[in-house]
Amino acid sequence: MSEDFEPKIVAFFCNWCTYLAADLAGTSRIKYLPNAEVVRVMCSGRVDVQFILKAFARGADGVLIGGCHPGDCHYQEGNYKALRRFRLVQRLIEQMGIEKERLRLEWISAAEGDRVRVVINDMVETLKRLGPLNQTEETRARLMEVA
Amino acid sequence: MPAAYGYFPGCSLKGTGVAYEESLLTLFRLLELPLAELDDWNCCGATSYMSIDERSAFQLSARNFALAHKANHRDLIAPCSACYLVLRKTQDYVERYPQTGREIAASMGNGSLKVFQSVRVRHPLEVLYTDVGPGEIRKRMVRPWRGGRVACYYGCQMVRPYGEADRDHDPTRMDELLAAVEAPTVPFSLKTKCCGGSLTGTTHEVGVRLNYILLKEAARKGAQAIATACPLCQYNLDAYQHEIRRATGERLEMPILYFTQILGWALGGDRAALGFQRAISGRREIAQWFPKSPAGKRAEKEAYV
Amino acid sequence: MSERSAPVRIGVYTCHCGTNIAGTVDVKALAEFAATLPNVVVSRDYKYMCSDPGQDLIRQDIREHALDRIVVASCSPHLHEHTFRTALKVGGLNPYYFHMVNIREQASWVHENKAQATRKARDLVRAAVRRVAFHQPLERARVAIHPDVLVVGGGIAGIHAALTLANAGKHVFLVEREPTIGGHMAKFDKTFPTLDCAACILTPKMSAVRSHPNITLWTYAEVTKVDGYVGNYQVRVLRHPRYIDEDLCSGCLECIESCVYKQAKVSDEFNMGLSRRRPIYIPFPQAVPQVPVIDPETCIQFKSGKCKKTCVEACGDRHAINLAAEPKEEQIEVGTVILATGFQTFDARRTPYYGYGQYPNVYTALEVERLVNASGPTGGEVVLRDGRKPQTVGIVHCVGSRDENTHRWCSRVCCMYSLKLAHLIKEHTGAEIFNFYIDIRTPGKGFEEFYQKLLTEHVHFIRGRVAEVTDWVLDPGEEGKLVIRVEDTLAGFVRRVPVDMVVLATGLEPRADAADVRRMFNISCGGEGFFLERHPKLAPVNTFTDGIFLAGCCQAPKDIPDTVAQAGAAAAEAMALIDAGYVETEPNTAHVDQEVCCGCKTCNSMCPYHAISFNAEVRKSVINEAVCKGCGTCVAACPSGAIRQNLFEDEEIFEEIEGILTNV
Amino acid sequence: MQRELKFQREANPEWARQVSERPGGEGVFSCLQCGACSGTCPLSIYMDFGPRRIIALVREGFRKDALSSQTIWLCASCYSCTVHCPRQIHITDIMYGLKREAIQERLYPRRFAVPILAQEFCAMVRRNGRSSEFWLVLRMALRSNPFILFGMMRTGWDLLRTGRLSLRRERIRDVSALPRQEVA
Repeated sequence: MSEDFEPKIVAFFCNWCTYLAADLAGTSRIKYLPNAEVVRVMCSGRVDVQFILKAFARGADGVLIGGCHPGDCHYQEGNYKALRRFRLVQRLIEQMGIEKERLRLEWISAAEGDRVRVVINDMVETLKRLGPLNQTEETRARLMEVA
Repeated sequence: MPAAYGYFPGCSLKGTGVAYEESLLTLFRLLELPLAELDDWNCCGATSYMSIDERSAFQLSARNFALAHKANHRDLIAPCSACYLVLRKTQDYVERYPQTGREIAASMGNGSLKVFQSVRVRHPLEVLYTDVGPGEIRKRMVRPWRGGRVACYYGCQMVRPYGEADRDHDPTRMDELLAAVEAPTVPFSLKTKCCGGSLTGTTHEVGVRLNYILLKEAARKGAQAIATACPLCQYNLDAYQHEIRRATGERLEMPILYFTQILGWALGGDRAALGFQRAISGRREIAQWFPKSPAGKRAEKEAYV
Repeated sequence: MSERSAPVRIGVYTCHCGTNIAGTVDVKALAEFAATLPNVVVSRDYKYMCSDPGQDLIRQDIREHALDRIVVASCSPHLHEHTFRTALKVGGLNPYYFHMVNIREQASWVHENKAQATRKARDLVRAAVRRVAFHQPLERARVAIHPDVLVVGGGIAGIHAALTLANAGKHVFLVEREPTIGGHMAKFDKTFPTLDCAACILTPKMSAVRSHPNITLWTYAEVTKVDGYVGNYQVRVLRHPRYIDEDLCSGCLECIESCVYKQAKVSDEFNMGLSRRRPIYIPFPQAVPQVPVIDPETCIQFKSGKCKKTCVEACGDRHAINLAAEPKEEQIEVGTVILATGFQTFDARRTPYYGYGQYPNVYTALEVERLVNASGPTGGEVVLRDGRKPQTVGIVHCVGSRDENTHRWCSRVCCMYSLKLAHLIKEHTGAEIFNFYIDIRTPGKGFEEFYQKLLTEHVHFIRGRVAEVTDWVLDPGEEGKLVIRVEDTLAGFVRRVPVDMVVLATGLEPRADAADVRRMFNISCGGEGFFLERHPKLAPVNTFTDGIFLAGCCQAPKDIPDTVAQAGAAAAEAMALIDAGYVETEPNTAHVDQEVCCGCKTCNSMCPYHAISFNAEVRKSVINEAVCKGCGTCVAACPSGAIRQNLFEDEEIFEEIEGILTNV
Repeated sequence: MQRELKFQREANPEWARQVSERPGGEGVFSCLQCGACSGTCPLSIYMDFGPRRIIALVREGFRKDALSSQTIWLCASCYSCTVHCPRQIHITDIMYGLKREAIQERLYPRRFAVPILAQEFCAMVRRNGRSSEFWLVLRMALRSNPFILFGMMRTGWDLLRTGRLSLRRERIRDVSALPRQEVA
């Protein structure tokens, strides 16, 4: 594995828990790796299958979804829908030859600033081990067409 | 027949703490719990070693883990609180500090860390309390208690951070087990205070002073004996009573027993087989509380070196 | 893709936030980079974008450069999105032609390497610029606010909030779990630092609540269900039967006197078990309402059905006692809610080395509050359980506070109440008093002066966290006493202080059921379990759920002055909503494109608010946008892509993804 | 007369950092100096500093003072401080680290029996894989202060007559498996 490989993570954080946790990490000046970039959605339930596939197709090495803990969803049960969808997509990408570790779902509450550090750093480490996601043209094409 | 418990005696149980080993083996035999001594075990790398060379200390206990793993023991019983703590501390460090873990693994040749997770290091007190339980002990009791009131002294290391033998600030399991065999116990505020460990050998006065305090308070609470669960505690409390009398003029003599001796006796164990004759202090009380059987007399002679 | 005619004209504004951002992100470079992005007409960087001059920049540029999209790269949208949207509005642009990039909380503050932080900021700005081009003009919908308010919890916080609102002419439902209002404050004798008597300042407010025409007071009641949203909450309240009708009861209390239990046997909750009460009782003489309550656990009639029912006789033809009373459910409509559910004190049994529960003469501070209280179990006599007057008393600070093994936070009030108790105990008994502290914290009006006063009263202050409270004797003088072993860290040696009485200054912790309450009202808790405020400085009484406000110790430990201040603030926030008459809701709702919908009904089950219905004639689903909360779950679920969510359109998010991933 | 004034040049903050980075050393900087450790320590009353002040010395980087202290050698490692510490600082483990360093730097108090016992114990176990109490005590006494043997005679006899003092040299079969490398 090339040492200087810096994985790129697209992170979908829900507005009420995980995005706030990321803000809290900031106000607490917790330091973590800069490889993840956040797309804010109102609820992890909004994260569309297409978003994930699009991200991979466009060359993301990993996709991280952050939502409220089970039972804590600001919209009551959006995070459960997210969980169901997540399991589905994991299987889908595996069939396309993408390691399922590249897609990760985490429950991070507004209070868990440090959890953001732990999760992102850990995911970066995992991705560095897996190496860059160089899908074949054909996978990319398939991704694009589903996305 | 349940799978045998691995048994890690540690150096003391082959020397000053031999009565602990004798009573432990007898008790487990009476409870029909198979106990298999770890073959060619080595020193746990206890306190003194830790303070010279931590890595080697860990390597020492690593070897023991490897042996236990080879003998595929799920549980490894370490009666000496110091061994118990050091073995568990090694596991904890392997868990919490990957770097240390890697070093230890590397030093072990084959270098698999699995051996650390596979074995559960346990203290006899906790084994007897959770695997057997006061209820079962009571059921098997054959001898009524004829002795005096007992102060349960847990000592320090077995209830400290790396251990799970009992609650760290107010352990009660020994009291509960003794209550099961109707041995009356007294509340003992010093039950987790340190006996000074090896200090009695090095900074003698200090070490002895600690034990004086323990004995005095036990006596003040009306105890006529102290029950211990660690060879060092037993030794320190037992071996210096004459000296304490000389130094303070106070008569604080009392038998210092292993809780395994008390339980073993209640379950019908033989006096000699429980190592009662190895007591230094309170021999008179011991003679009264745990009377000799004719058979015992002979056995005892042989037991002497 | 959304249809666009003329290319958009975007202005990008990078904020330095002093050095908060500029310190780690190369803002100049970032601004220059932004200028090179497609459709960007203006790109500037400025010290403080949120300041007036900062906002003016945007407004001018909108005018001078005919900008129609704005991107601001600064702090978290949770902090200033509203600020900048307003700036657009004032500048004559639809406020939703705006997107905010968070390069402070999520870049400059969390990364150290300037190059990397700047690279990340660049990606995020690129993403925003691509996204904002697709933004549509949106209008905020208006929701009417129901004028009534629910206040949960009848401690000093709830009482003050309720009265403030009621006096302003709002109708308040005040729900209290206990049979009386008053909360913890009712148990105190005096209050620090002024030593004015708690009852004297609290009980008038309590009776004011009872008699106020605008307050519906439900004691011995609990909120069991909450539905709806800001302006329109439907709340269900369960009222436990007290078996005595509040309207018929005259408060003569003769029923209590006549109870067949001649002397009280039941441990008295209000006095922390330091006294006994009868099965029919009133928590304390000034309780509000002045109506007894029967505790079925201990009442003979309820246990055996074989009681002479002397209480019923005593009540006579008032017929206030109804032993057949059933729990009652109330359903109410309110527009806003104030949570004032308070705290509980730390359970001293969790620190066994302090001997609580083991040695009878180890007390918690709250127990001692009752002992020094003139209306307490001993009539204000500070005596030990065996009736002796203590000659020496040790007060142990920080029990269950500032301790990783229990609670890591400082409970804020213990230092002061310990000083207060020290003073009161000395006053009552003349005992010699030792305070054992780690740090004395007296940051409040008149607090430090009070500390001074105590020092001159010759109360001992020993700096050291007590190691143990024990009964083992090392010195003849310790016989029969409790010994406090501590390192006097200032004198530099270990001390053994024998005392007759130990007072544990137990800390404040969230109520055991805080998590359930939080779920019921759909708000968040902080790591320690107290309810989470929207912003620690700028929105201390708001929550992340509009229309739900916090007051008192349910948000964090605080003393009475702070609690009352916060309660007032919460009341004011509620009033601001009520008097506005309506709230504007975020327009990020979802809608079904009728052309595209295939009528598969997948979405119908998705919506937790039942906002989606199926129109059978046209065989298509429709969303009631008034009910939609804008989570977007249905959007993601729609197989035919017929559902769209304002502000989170698929294209917008696709563009964001593309922007982030350009040149990887 | 001993100088009580400390100059900042005597402090070694770098060392403080190193200690905090050792396993078990994390947390030294979160110390409140509350004294719970010294308060609960059964031996602090005999120590020159006590655990609290040792942590203070470590934090401020007063290396020599900490390493040459008696305190670290009087620690019987009962871990009472560790379980009482409100910051969950592994004080006992830090003490171990300091002991090891003191040995390496030869800063430990001379003729003080504790470090000597430790060294002898260590050497014996390196050789045999087990310790034999009798021989251990003997060597320790000879190296520190032979006269203490007289004091020990009574106890020795008691142990002997109760069969608790074996003169055998315990040794494991597979000594090759024992850690070799000597301390730096």
